Amino acid sequence: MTQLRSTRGAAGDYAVETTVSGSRAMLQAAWLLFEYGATDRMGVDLAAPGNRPDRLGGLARNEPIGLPGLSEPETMRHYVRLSQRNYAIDLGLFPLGSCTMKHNPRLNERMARLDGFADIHPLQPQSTVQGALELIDQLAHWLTTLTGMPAVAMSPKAGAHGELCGMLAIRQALIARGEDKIRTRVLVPSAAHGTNPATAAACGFSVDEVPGTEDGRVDVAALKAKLGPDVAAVMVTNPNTCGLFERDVKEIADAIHAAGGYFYCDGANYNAIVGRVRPGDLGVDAMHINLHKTFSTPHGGGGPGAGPTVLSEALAPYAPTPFVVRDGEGFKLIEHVEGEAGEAFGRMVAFHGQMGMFTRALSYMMSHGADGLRQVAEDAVLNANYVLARLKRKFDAPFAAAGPCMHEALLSDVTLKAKGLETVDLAKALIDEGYHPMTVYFPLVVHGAMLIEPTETESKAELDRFCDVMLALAERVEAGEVDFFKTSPRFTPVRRLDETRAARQPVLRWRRGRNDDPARQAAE
Amino acid sequence: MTQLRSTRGAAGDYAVETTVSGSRAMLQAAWLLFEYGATDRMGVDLAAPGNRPDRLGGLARNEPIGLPGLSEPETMRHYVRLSQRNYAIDLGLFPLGSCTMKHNPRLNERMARLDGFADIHPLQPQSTVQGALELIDQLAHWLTTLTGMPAVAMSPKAGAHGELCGMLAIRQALIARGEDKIRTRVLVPSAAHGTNPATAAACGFSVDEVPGTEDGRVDVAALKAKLGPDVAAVMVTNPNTCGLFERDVKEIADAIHAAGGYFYCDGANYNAIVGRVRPGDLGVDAMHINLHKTFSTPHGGGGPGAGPTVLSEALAPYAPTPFVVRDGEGFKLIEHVEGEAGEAFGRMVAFHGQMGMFTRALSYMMSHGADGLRQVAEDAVLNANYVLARLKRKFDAPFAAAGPCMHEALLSDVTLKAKGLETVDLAKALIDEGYHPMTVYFPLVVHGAMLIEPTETESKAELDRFCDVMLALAERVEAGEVDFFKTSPRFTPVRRLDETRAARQPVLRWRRGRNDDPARQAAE
Amino acid sequence: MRYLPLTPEDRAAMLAEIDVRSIDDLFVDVPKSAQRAGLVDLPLRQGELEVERALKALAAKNTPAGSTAFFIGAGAYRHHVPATVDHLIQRSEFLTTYTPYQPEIAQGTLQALYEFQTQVALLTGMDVANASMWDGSTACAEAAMMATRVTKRGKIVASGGLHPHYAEVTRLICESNHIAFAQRPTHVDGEADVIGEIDADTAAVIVQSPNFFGTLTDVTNIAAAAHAKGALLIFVFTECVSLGLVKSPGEMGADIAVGEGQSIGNALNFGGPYVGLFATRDNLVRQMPGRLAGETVDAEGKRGFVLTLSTREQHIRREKATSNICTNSGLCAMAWTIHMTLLGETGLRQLAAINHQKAIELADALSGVKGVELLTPRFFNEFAIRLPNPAAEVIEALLKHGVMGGVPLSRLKPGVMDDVAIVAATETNTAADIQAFAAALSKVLA
Amino acid sequence: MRYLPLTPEDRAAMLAEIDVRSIDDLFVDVPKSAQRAGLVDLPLRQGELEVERALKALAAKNTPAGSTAFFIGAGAYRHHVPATVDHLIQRSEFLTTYTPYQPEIAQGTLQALYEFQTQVALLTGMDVANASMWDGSTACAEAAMMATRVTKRGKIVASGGLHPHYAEVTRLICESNHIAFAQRPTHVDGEADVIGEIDADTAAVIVQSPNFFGTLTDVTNIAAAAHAKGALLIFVFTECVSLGLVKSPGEMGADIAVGEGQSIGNALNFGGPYVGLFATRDNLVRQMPGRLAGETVDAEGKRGFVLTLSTREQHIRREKATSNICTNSGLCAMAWTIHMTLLGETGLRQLAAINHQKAIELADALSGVKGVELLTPRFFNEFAIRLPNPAAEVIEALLKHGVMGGVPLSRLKPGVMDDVAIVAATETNTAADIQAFAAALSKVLA
Ligand SMILES: Cc1ncc(COP(=O)(O)O)c(C=O)c1O
Ligand SMILES: Cc1ncc(COP(=O)(O)O)c(C=O)c1O
Repeated sequence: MTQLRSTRGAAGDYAVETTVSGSRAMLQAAWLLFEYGATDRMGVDLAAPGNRPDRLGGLARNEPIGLPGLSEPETMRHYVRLSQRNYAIDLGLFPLGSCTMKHNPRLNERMARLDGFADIHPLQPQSTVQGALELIDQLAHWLTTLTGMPAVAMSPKAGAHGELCGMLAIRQALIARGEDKIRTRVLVPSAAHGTNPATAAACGFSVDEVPGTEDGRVDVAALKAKLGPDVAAVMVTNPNTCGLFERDVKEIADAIHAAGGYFYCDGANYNAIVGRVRPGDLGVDAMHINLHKTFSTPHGGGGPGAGPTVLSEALAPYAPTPFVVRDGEGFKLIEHVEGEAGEAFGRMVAFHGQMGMFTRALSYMMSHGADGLRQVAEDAVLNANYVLARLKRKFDAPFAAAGPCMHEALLSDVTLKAKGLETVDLAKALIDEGYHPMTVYFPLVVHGAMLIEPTETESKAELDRFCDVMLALAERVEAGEVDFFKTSPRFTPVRRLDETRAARQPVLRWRRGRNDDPARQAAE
Repeated sequence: MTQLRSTRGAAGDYAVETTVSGSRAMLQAAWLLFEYGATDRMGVDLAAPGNRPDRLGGLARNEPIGLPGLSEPETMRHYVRLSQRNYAIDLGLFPLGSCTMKHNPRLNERMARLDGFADIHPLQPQSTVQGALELIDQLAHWLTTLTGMPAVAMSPKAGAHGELCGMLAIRQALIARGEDKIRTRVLVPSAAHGTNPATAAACGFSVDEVPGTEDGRVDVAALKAKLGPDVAAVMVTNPNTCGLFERDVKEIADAIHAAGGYFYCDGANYNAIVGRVRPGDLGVDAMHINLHKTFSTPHGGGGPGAGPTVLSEALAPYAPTPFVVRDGEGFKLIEHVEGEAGEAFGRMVAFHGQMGMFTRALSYMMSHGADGLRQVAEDAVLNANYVLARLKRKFDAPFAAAGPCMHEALLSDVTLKAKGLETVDLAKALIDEGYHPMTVYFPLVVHGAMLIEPTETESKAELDRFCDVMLALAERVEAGEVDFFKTSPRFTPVRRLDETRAARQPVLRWRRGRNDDPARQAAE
Repeated sequence: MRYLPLTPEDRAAMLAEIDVRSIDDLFVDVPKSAQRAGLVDLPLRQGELEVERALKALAAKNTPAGSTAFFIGAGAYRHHVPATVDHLIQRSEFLTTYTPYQPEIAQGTLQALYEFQTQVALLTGMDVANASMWDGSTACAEAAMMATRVTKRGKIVASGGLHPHYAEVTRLICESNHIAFAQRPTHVDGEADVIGEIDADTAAVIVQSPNFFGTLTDVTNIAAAAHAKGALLIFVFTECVSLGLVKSPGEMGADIAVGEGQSIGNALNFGGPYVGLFATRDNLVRQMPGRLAGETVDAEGKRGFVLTLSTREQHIRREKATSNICTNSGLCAMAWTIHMTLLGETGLRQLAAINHQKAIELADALSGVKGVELLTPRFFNEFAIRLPNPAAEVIEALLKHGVMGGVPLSRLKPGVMDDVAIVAATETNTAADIQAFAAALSKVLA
Repeated sequence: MRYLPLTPEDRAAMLAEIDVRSIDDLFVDVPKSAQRAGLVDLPLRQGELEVERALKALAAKNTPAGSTAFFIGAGAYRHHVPATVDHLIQRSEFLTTYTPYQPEIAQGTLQALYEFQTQVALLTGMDVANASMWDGSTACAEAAMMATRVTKRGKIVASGGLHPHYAEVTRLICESNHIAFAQRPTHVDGEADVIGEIDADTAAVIVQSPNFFGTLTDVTNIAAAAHAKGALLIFVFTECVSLGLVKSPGEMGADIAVGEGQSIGNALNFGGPYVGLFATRDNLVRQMPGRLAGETVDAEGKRGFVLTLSTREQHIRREKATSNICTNSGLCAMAWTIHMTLLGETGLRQLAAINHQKAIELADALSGVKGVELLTPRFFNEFAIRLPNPAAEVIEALLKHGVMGGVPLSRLKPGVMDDVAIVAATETNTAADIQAFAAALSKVLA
């Protein structure tokens, strides 16, 4: 029954009325599929199967599976309701630093769904997919031209997979030089994204951390000191994860090359320089490009992405299979290490990579053109610097004196700590203001880091509103409104979630009876 | 600046915190386009026009237009934000009686967007649109077979346009009989939908209202008493707007025919009987079919729909142009009154009707088939009776004793009035519970009518939740919680809106300076 | 069946609750003789895969405009609609909602309509616009009826350049209401021709610009002549993109401006659904047909929008309503307003300029073909040409060259100027398309 | 440019606020020599219309599977995906959001992932599944690496029926990590062959069912043999629809079940993006790669979902992480879970039955062609055939008859069994397709 209650003890004293239905106007109750679906319900109509005797050789499934189904209308509602519990770029600013949440044009979605791209099988005869191969070739041309690199491996499935591609190419080059057993150490700055050390380790290298300087850059002296005959490569992100351009990038490149190693550049932040600066001019040997960052393919709640990896002359011969080559008037896909791909380090993935993302990315690139892409970089950098200029008045911006930032602005939690607050508290208050928080607690080198990447697809008006909110919240921090922050967010479908409990007592799937809705259990 | 305030005086005492941004977590602030768009901004890139001297003959526009534009990302956000301020079938139950808000399958959307249907011009040579003509012919076949009527006019754009089609066919038949100057009166029951009298009037007939009986049906005796040589037609809705089947439909048909008039049946509620009862067996001369009701084409926030109109032998010759005929192996579109369409009453619309809706409707019909469509009617009726059975315990159901209802259940405001409440108050409380209200104050023959049409695409569980909510609200009515109801809704993006003010001081468009956001004005 | 959630057990339980034995008991009020025991004679249900296969086969029997060099207009125009538009109108919250009768949970539709109304008013240079009509032709007929209500007069005069379908539709409605409908003879450039027909019983003159032959007309003098006799001027357009480049009806003195909005935001769709635009002056608003969104405030003083002035409408005023329209073209209007927002004034002007330039390019190319005469003196993106052979035959012959080269006038007005074709160009036509058309025409006429 | 909201005035005002003179001042940290004054040598920006035209022209150079009689599988399968699926994954709130790092405004994604994980666990008969991997092949490689962590052993044994690409990918990762990778010789029906290779250093055996040749294998004994030696059993599948009809890996004793999820919810897309499924037993969860959604409560005690156990992941554990994966296949997983919800158990079983029946029909039809030998003894919807001529030539010749008749084994394993083709059937194949294939094959082999 309906009841007036004030349950928000922990969350401040906000009188709240519950509803009978559990919904609140347009915010619909969302049960788990398993709580109302049934194994004999479905949202499809299928033709009757034939009835020839089976050829399963006695392997027919006898036990129930337990998969619930819903009718089509119920399925639609289930997911539409869920969707409304998500924030999205299409709703508002999503300034996740390093993640590059920019506008995702729907033209790209339309193009990727053309039958000629979506309804072709990766193993169709090559004569029937010449347009697809041409598209891959065109995209490769854009990527190599923009980066000034001679080659690109197209098959990596994401940024981290691109890192793997680069590092495996390096390993293969070392094998060719007979140095793979010797050169086993990879230098990774302390500010690096987690995928860098993880990738180096994932292909068998040991990781050696390089400290940063006071001004948020790689400590070149320390890096040089670590160089030696056992070093395979350095992995440097540029622009780096503090949002700064590594001024000494060429010096780093020269040093690692002189020491016989290779320069892997993490290109996750390439969007800051696209069209203006070519990594090929900076001594880079390998760099992945997150098509889902710089080139606007949608993040989809976590993926898919694509991580084509550009390679220097030194590494190009070792590019993995498959790859596309021109073949007279047409195109050919080389799929095996033997023959034309003789030195390739192997295959990273089944089939040929993220075609669906290629189409979207090329559509985006063609839309922007050489001029538009340069503007992308400039506007991204301008937007970040504008936010930094406005926010550094009230927040600690540890590297603001170290030169302009690139596409993202970095703040620390100094002003918050002083009042007994943490970065997470500010983040949750931002949520109530209608903003997705910035990236928090990354990079690790800055305490309580807040990394703000507005991207070029935000208007000045939107940035001003965001800054106004940030500054207003800063005033509340100054005023010491600890309770306000600690009880945020309050306008969300759920309040602050207990992440510790989730990790301590992991419940990773639904099981009948074992984990019904606690609120429901209480009510019963 | 941020402020804690309690503004909800009129709405009860709910402490509310405002935000700096005007957004509240995922509920984003939504300004008017005109408040932030600019005439020199745009979300398109267009090629440079040529520069030949114009041929406008001095008619070039000199004055500014004043149309604001937005970039593509801003446009996306503008409308995504607006969309989240709408309730929809895809979110929850939408039991608008008479409106038939059923599930809208996305297959239909996909089919309507096939290039072969969406990218064809109505005036292409007929040899290039044979598939479209065939589709129209197929749809016509389904409609005539289902209704048991010999002919169907496909071009009407909506239900009301179909009514116009039927009434114009009747007029034409009267002209052919030389009686058009004599037969000028049309009988319309008092419970009829507004479009019925409006349509009769819109084609020059006078309207004579027929009273209803105590049990929610047409008063056949009264109707008969009104028949006479000046009567052109009766317009009877069946199932009627009280959700009941007109038991005496054949008697009515016989009577009007005997009196020399025609029987127009409003088929808006055809979904209750599709596949089970054929209007052709009931003596109907003309009946429109709302494809956007019975056959699931989406309502789109008000339209578009389509109103194909089936016609009896008596009226078929007068069907309007254009129409499709078989022509050897192919199909031919007859577009002119002369020749093969000799007796046609004329043309109702440019081109050939709502092709986009035809594709969707046929897709729906083929999906259901003869068996599925009959089940549609049965489940729709079952769902409505179930709701009626549960709700009549706590609400006044004026015609519950008059036999089963068909696809919709009708309640009155008797129990509300007794406590100083009105139908609108219950409706607004339902909104807070996550439901779209039923149709209210229609039909006019029931005081404070609440017409509930669940449709067949609702599950029993959903109906039970809805009934639980209705019954719980009924308890609050009984408890006399007037303030609770009068201050509903409270969980919506805006609170109860002042409709009287809107009509008294109409502001029908934005004008700079003249009607900025009152809240903003106050704030400044 | 995938759209029906009830299970057999549900149905049994529900029948029990209702206290009947079978579903048949719920249909007892249907006369026995009309109860059908079996299924109607139509195919049984099919899965998505099968339905999609069948409908794709039908679609494949049509020739999409985009697969040819395409130059047909005559009331419906092939423009590029940005992907954003179709994406947005497919959002559940716009697609699967109803007329915004419960404004607290329909602010999305209502605000969008309010913005739409404002955009239409701005574009036409009028004071106020409604929330859409079925299409341009029915909007035209509604305008005529509105004029008779406003003036209480009994005659409508239409120009010979009015789109033939619009004229037929308007004539039908007028004559059914005992309103005289006088149309001037077909004329490529004769909108002003209506002036002579205006008399003391004339409620309105209907003129079109660009007219059916693509001819642009300054209607200022026609409006003055109408006003002088107490009649209204109804201005019709079928190509709303033209208003980005040419003088607005409001500027030229129109009292009601109506037209087809399909060009913005909406695909060709073989003729529908389209969206009728309807705008007028402030003082006439209470005689206007159709829905209107208006601004108001909520219980807390916050701005909000509602449907308003509904006492004009059928559901309140019944037989005295200004129109019988109920379901309109909501989602097409939504597409229109989204596309217009993407364009903005600058974009619209540029789009219009491209269209005009393409048409000039086409006119020049076709005029260069031996035997072809350009008839339209001033045009936007469409014009009439005179051919040495019957136009229908020429158009048919062009098909074989992959060219859809316009519409023969005879298709819409049989028996009049058989040798005339109406030809349109838009931003979707490439220079190659235009060359292909001219080359094919040369061959066909050779 | 349509995606860039800043105006020249905005830019000027912003530069002023930042207190620099020009945009170049913001790039001062870039070495002079690497600063490019001009534009790179690529085309300039284009409108939607132009981009769409160019990309459609490219698409038109491909032959869509659906335009032929189509029988290619071998790791990617052409199934019908309900329109609802694609509609839902295009919703802004799913499409344009990020990894759910802020759970209070990402409950949509999180709940859907939690449901996805549960569905994958149910389907595979395992305890727990992660929130997706890049695809089946990388999931396979990750499983191998996980097994080495769990067992602290240095060798992986793979069957000869493992998809050749999966084997290549897994071998590469293993060998880069100094893990021995021993694959048994190619064999149509030899999964059990791995047993002899298991030794005290074997971390896991990798078996596939249906394997690359479509052969179904009861792996119960293989699992027992592995477990007896302290090794894990990794079960691989490339056609997840098969699990609707055949025994689950969990039932047969698998420790890790990995595979490709593309068949459910996802189009062919020329190979990607797809979705890797990864499931294991409860006790191994802390060695599992990839994201995990888990249940918890909010500050008011209400149920909610979060990403959890992230100490396994690269952003916390860095070089000690269980995997380097970050961006995964979120939206493909969403498509998978939506499609699976539409199917439910009954629908999945029926879909699987249809697939199996179509494959039997195809096998019978092809076996009837002179010179064709069916090699696969037990199959789901795919099998191998031996042809009298090199398979690549036959497949090429079939093309001319409008038939895409499978994949020659030589394309994936050059030099081995040149005369073998892998052929698949799904619910999308009609009886007519099957007849067309058989007829064309007869002609080609005649
Ligand atoms: C700096 C950096 N490097 C690498 C990655 C990994 O890219 P992906 O998520 O595409 O694997 C990211 C992604 O967030 C990143 O921000
Ligand atoms: C009973 C009835 N008749 C006629 C109509 C008019 O149909 P339309 O809105 O399609 O014009 C309606 C629509 O609500 C209706 O309910």
